[in-house]
Amino acid sequence: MSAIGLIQIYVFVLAGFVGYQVITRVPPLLHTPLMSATNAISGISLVGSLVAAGSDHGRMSTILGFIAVVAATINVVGGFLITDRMLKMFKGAAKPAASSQGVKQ
Amino acid sequence: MSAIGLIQIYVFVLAGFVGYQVITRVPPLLHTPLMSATNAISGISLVGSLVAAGSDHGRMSTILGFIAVVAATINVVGGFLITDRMLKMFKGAAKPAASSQGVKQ
Amino acid sequence: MIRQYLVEGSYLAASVLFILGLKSLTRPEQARRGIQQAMIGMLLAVVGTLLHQEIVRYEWILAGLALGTAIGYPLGMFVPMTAMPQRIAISHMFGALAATLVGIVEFSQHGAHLSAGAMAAVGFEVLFGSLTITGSFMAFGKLQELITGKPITFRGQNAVNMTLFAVTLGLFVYLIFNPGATGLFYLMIALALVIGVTMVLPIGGADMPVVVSLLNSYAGLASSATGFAIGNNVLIICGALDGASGFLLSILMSKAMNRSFSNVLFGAFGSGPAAGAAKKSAEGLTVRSTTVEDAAMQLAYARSVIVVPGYGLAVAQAQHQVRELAELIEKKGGEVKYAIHPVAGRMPGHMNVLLAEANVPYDRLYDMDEINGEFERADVALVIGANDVVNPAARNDPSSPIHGMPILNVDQAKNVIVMKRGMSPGFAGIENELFYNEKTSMLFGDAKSSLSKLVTEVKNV
Amino acid sequence: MIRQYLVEGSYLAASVLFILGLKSLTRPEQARRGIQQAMIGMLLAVVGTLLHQEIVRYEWILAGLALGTAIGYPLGMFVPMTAMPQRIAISHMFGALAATLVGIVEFSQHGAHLSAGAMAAVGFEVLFGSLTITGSFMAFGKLQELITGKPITFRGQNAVNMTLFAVTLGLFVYLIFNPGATGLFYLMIALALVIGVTMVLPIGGADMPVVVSLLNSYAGLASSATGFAIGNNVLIICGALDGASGFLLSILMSKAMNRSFSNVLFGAFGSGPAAGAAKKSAEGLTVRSTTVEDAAMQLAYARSVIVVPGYGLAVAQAQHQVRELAELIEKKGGEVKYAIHPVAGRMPGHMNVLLAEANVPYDRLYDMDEINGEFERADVALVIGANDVVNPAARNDPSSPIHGMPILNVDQAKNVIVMKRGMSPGFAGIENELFYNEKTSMLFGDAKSSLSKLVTEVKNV
Ligand SMILES: NC(=O)c1ccc[n+]([C@@H]2O[C@H](COP(=O)([O-])OP(=O)(O)OC[C@H]3O[C@@H](n4cnc5c(N)ncnc54)[C@H](OP(=O)(O)O)[C@@H]3O)[C@@H](O)[C@H]2O)c1
Ligand SMILES: NC(=O)c1ccc[n+]([C@@H]2O[C@H](COP(=O)([O-])OP(=O)(O)OC[C@H]3O[C@@H](n4cnc5c(N)ncnc54)[C@H](OP(=O)(O)O)[C@@H]3O)[C@@H](O)[C@H]2O)c1
Repeated sequence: MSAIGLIQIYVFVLAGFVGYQVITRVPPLLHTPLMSATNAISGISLVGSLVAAGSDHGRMSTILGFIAVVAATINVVGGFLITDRMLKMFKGAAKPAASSQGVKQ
Repeated sequence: MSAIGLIQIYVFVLAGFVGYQVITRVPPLLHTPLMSATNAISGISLVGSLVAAGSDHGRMSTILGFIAVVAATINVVGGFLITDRMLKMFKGAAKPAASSQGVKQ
Repeated sequence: MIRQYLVEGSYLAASVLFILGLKSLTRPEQARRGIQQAMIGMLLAVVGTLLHQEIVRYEWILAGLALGTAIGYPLGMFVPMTAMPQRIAISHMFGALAATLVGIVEFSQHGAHLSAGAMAAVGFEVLFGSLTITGSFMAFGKLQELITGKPITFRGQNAVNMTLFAVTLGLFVYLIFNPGATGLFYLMIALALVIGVTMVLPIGGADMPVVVSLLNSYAGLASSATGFAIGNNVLIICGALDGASGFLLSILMSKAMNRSFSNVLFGAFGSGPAAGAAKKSAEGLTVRSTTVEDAAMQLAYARSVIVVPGYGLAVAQAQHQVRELAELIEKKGGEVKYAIHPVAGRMPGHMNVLLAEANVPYDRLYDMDEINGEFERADVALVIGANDVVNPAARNDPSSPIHGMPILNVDQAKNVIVMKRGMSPGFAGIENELFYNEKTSMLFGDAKSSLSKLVTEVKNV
Repeated sequence: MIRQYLVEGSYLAASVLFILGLKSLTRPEQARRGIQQAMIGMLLAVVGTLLHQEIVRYEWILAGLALGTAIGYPLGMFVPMTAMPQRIAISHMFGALAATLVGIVEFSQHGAHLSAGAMAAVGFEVLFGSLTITGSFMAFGKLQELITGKPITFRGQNAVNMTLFAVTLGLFVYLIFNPGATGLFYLMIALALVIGVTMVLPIGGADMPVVVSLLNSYAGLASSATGFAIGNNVLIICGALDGASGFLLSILMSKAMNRSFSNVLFGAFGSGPAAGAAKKSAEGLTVRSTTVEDAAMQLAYARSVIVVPGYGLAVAQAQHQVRELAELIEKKGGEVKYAIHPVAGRMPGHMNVLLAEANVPYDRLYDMDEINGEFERADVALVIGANDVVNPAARNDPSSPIHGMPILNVDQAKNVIVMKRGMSPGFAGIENELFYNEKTSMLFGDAKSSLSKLVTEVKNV
């Protein structure tokens, strides 16, 4: 393993720490959006797929790359859209008016 | 900047995130030990100093390296000792017996 | 040179934006903006990649992006919230598919010239990728009820699985030192695909959420391995984030269900065995059923109501009716809170999204620990399609399969109204004493229609 | 090859252990074990380094380690807790010195052959390193009162500082593109050393803790730069951790003092200007002083006492007497809690270590937010050497320099006893209305002797 390979291990370990710390602090309220958000972010494999589909390494590479691009794009587009759709629904005390009004009756 | 230089930036950024998240969760109770602990850990520059003092790059390198080793070792030894000394002092409800005894009187 | 800086710069920026995006999920008010930042990060990374010098032809890329968008858009916009578990399962399949294919391309290009480290990365990538592909598809099938939700077991299953696993692992190790063995590489992929299937077969449909989360972390590890293989840090980072998320959520679910991982994965639970014990505590006890009119009276005059939603609410899609009822009660001067058990429903946060969809403000939703002390002061606990999460057997009956699982203290409320269709058990397949409690009245029927009737009645009180 | 793996493996392990060590500080029960793990990490890293292939001679290394240990041991074991601020300041000097020297060695070895990136790293390292060396030493001097604690200002100071700063920055940029200019490199170091001095000169001794924390983060950045320069990840990681810690603590202090960074760094506060306003609110008010006997009676019969320690407790070293008194009160049936203001004393956590040293269990120590609601129920608030942190002017007087700083609500207690030597103001140099409050009685004298007398008296009650 090269020097670069070694440093990549650091990147992985540190990212693992960051992930652990961030995820443990996400409240249960947002666990479903969390799942779909990590899903969308995992679509980053698009980056590898694009190179495979666009470089000139023979027909098989291109076709496999194409399928990979499709699969990854589905995750990116679908994942972000659904996460945003969900988060849009979460509202804080949007209608205190309505309920306090109720109490007054 | 080489490929390695680039990856090092990732290491720095990720470590910064980890640091931020860890430190913000240290309770005020332990802020003084935190200061001395980071101090001890900063003694890791020992690692660079040792190479400078021990490699054969001329008298000046050796002497500067030697001074660096001394300085870094002071931080490592002093820092860890004082942190441990402090943490040893922090005790939870060590004497509930004494106080509840008092209440009974 | 400049070009390389731009590419790498875009990756670094994307990594930071992704982390900040996930971090924003720790605070509901900021979550949406954070995720939008993550989207920008993704855009940056994609644009950056298109500058990559190896990319010479764009037609396949554009076709792929277009097709992916065409499929992804409806998956994002029109899938109902109730179908989220299967939606998420299938998306892990897509993620793993992309990782595996990139691994195959990498292998087919460099093949025998891969260093041991690079081969280990590629091997890891296709191994985890392949088993996640089929595993996720199976999970999807079970959740979507294309395949029976019952655990499928056969004699010698364990022996077969272990053998498969050992052979695959052997191939993996062999390939690290002999990366030229192309045939074995594809054999390894084929076996990993089979393992994905056999791994999920014996697990009951109801345990799928845990499996899906676990597969999420596998997909993450496959991504990270891709990053190692093609030397891309943003992939390593996203993979690690993904892996951590999947792993932590599956642990959380297992814990809240008071079960160990191995019990979930090998227990074939939620089906046969437990069902045998189902009727055991029901003997000699009677259920008191109530009418919509009576229940409406109770609710209309209650000062404090705690709503306990469960999986049945999602099945009935009755979230809007719940909110309507709650608003009516509040109009009459009562106070309504929602008690959310960590594993109510079929995925983490299930009840939260459901109620959010119906515009219930999230500060009315209380986690179990926050609200458990308040039941004793509540006039009515209104249990809507929840079962296991309010089963006192978890506290009282050491022989119960859910013993030790923390539950909502519904039985401490002054009155309990339970809405469900019949007496069938919930996910764990066990009888629930609560239904026989003298404080409890059962309002039988589909939650949606019962709630609609309740709304009409309460209006008239 | 194997050797390189061992070296790198030890660094990776050390990094992980360091992070886990700091993480353990989030929970007091685990803290000690975590720090011991970090020690093991350090040992691993050192042993790993000694395997490095460039190292050929060990005599200087051993001598350095021995001398460093000989100096570090007493600094770790015998420095009293009250001297912690200066102790920490001086250790930043050592850290920065090591980083700077490593940078000089790196430069002297490769000099003109350094790439722009490497030169930037080395330059950054010596720049931040040098100004931290002298800056920390100045801070140490002020805290140890070797230098006057008063801000030292002179006409044109700002112009001089800005010029120095601009020249140094210019040299840094020039060197990146012309790494062969050895003379300029050393000139840059010299200027940075001067900047360290002039930066700290105009800051009052009492503001030193903020400066020390800021220098901590500079030292961290210098370490990280060293890591970039010599290609060592563990240095990068530790530097980033250190930098984050110093930065966050200095922000925390500034916030708790309700002041901005720039106000601390350029405000020359805590001295002249404020002192002018000192006597302003004292006119026409009288102080009620009390005797040890009366105070002892009050304390002996109090059901609930809140002790508010401040900097004066550290000066008097009276922590053991406080604990003794508290135990006596508890014996008599009273309840004793300690209220810890975030910036009581002269460094973050100062009061906590002090009381821990006297064996006060940490669950008796309450943060400001936890205890502020309890003062109104307290029979006696016993203020020992605290001043600014209980000054109601922070709430009431918009013209006060500390206006807006959150304070402990001592004035809401039924009775207040204040122990201090005279009427001199605290750190902020301002008058304190609390002392003139009709509920307040002053017990003048050194805290240690007053407390000893109180202990004797309370015993006799
Ligand atoms: N949330 C997660 O992450 C997760 C993951 C894996 C497993 N689980 C498990 O899932 C379970 C969740 O508990 P739960 O209390 O929410 O649900 P549950 O125990 O599965 O019970 C759901 C109840 O809803 C009723 N129901 C179904 N459709 C209905 C309808 N249309 N109208 C009214 N009632 C209806 C059913 O009774 P009838 O058929 O008689 O109506 C059933 O008893 C736990 O055991 C948990 O361990 C959760
Ligand atoms: N903690 C931090 O991190 C930090 C950092 C920077 C600045 N600060 C600042 O430091 C201040 C801390 O406030 P504080 O209330 O703890 O202390 P303070 O406001 O500095 O007051 C200390 C008081 O203790 C008295 N004292 C001194 N020696 C004594 C002795 N031997 N026996 C009895 N009393 C004695 C002094 O009055 P006499 O001389 O009349 O006895 C003085 O009024 C705040 O203004 C804060 O902003 C804190």
